[in-house]
Amino acid sequence: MPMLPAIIESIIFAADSPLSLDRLSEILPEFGHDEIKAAIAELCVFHEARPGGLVLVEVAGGWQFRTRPGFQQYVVRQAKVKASKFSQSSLETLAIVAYRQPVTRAEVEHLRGVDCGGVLKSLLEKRLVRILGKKDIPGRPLIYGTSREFLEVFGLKDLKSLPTLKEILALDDLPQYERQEELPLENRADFPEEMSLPFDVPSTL
Amino acid sequence: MPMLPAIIESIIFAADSPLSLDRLSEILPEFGHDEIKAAIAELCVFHEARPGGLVLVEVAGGWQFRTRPGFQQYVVRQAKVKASKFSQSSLETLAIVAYRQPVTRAEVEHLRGVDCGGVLKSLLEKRLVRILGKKDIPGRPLIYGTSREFLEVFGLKDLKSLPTLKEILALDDLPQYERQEELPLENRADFPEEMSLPFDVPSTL
Amino acid sequence: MTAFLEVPPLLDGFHESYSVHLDKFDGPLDLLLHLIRKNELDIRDISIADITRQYLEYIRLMKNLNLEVAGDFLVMAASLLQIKSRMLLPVDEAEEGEPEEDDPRAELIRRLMEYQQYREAGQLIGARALLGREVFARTCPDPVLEARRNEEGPLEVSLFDLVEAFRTLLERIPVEHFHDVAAAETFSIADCINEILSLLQEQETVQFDDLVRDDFSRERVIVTFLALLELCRLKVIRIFQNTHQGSIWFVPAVGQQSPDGIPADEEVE
Repeated sequence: MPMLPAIIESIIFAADSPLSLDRLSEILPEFGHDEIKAAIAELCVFHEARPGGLVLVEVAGGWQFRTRPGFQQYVVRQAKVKASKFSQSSLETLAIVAYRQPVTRAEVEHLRGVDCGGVLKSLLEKRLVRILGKKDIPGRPLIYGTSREFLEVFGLKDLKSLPTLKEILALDDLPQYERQEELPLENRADFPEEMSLPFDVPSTL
Repeated sequence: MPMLPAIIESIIFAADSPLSLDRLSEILPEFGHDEIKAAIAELCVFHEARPGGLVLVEVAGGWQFRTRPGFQQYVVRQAKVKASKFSQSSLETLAIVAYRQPVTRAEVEHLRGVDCGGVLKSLLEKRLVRILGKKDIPGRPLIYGTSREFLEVFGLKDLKSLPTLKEILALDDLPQYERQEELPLENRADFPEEMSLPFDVPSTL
Repeated sequence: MTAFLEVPPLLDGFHESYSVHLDKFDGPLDLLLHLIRKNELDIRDISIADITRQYLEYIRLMKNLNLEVAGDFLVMAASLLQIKSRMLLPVDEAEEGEPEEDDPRAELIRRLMEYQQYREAGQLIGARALLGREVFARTCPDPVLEARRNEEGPLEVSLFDLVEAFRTLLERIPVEHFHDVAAAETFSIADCINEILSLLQEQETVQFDDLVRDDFSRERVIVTFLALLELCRLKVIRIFQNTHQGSIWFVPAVGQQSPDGIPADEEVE
């Protein structure tokens, strides 16, 4: 009978997506949970230590083989591998959705100060963001959150492993978003429609 | 710089089909053909010899990592849980049932323009769609609607939480004020470069 | 973040051959942060006058270059000017009425700091080794596993996929079939039917009053009533009224039917 680490290695290698410890325990009922856990740890150490092209990483609650970081310059040379890119706006929007989920489009836009419809849609298309449902407030706006793919792409074990937000310094209040029910759209509404130049606005000044 | 065997390992691992020696030589012009050949041989021996779950094999004229023969009995245990993907026709049919319920098969087919019997049947079998009753018209056709499982699969609290098409389309829209605020070209042309802007209140602050 | 912006061709074609290097900003807050940094200002004590002037200069530059200035930038311009004007007012101006924040800049500063936090968080997550950018997983399906695939797994589909499927479908077919799909602002009969069906999945009986409790408008009551009539006509529900002018109750006309329950000859009609 083959060794447990080798068995686990073949199962994880063949899987389409990261496999969790629980899932591996289900697949391998003849082995104990702790045995499996120890074997995974052993595999991780082994692949990390040997000077190979692969490593075993924990992402999205499971284990997956990936190419070792630093090898991308070689891997992307294959025509079919296309390196994905993220703009600053999609990263910002993604960060807001990740840290503030469940969050509405209006909340994201308030935090970023710009329209985010297009960015949100492209994140939905990339499956990094998903629709969680509708918020129980007037207008029932859609609420967004991050997906499992988000964890996979960003190599995160779970949402708790997101980098901690740098503390807001010297602000007496805690994050105010709870209070911000009323998004400051008034500003926009006050904006005269007929104005010709943006600069003409403050005629009241 | 990483070692050649490790580089080759990462490239072969990430490739979606077996890579031939010639292809690898193309991808890695900075290495000699013979060097690459030797590195592949080294990798083969290494993986064959170590008691792991993968081996590097030559298939269809190229090199590919495969699970080690003899491990199939473990690898296939996860096969039955592969998430089933939706075909475009099931998604469309499901969407029509969701948004137009209660709906008859004839109505679904009218909208899709094709026979939907098979798709509806498979949606019924997956329990995403259920029969609500019979319509009181000649032939008494069955009326379909979505089920509780439908809500569960999509993580919806209730049918009211289903996003409307309008809400999705709104993600592409620019905010209202952005559309109306197109500056007339004439104004721009007339606008003297050196003229101080009305808001440019002398910086007495 | 520096971008190479092409000046869109003008009517007179004058600028056509021009292109300029211009910092591109992801919104007014991004621009403000840049100005604060450039001026080495303390974000908690910014000079509104300087920042406002530079902000407006930037917008004017964009306009002179005929770059599209998003409305969000203009909204911020108005806010800055408003803050600036409030700072010009004597301090005791605000003594009457509701207590105001002492510093007219407070809200803006708070927004800037909060924005900065997420901007940095975005940079942090963007700097990770990303799947498909720095690291790669196996993309080739395992032949052993492929041979044993079957369709009995959990369903994996997102809500967005469902709506997108519907949207693509609508693009293919004439509009008139769908006059009532892109729901109007108001509550539609279709929405109401969905709501009733949804309620009936949770409870055996539903009262008319339950449906209109939150919103007892004339419109809502009429729509709800029409939805009930429609469901009744379709024989999906049965309606009861115990006493004259009493509560209207309704129950599902058929129970949850399993797919196996379809008569063979009736199989999907």
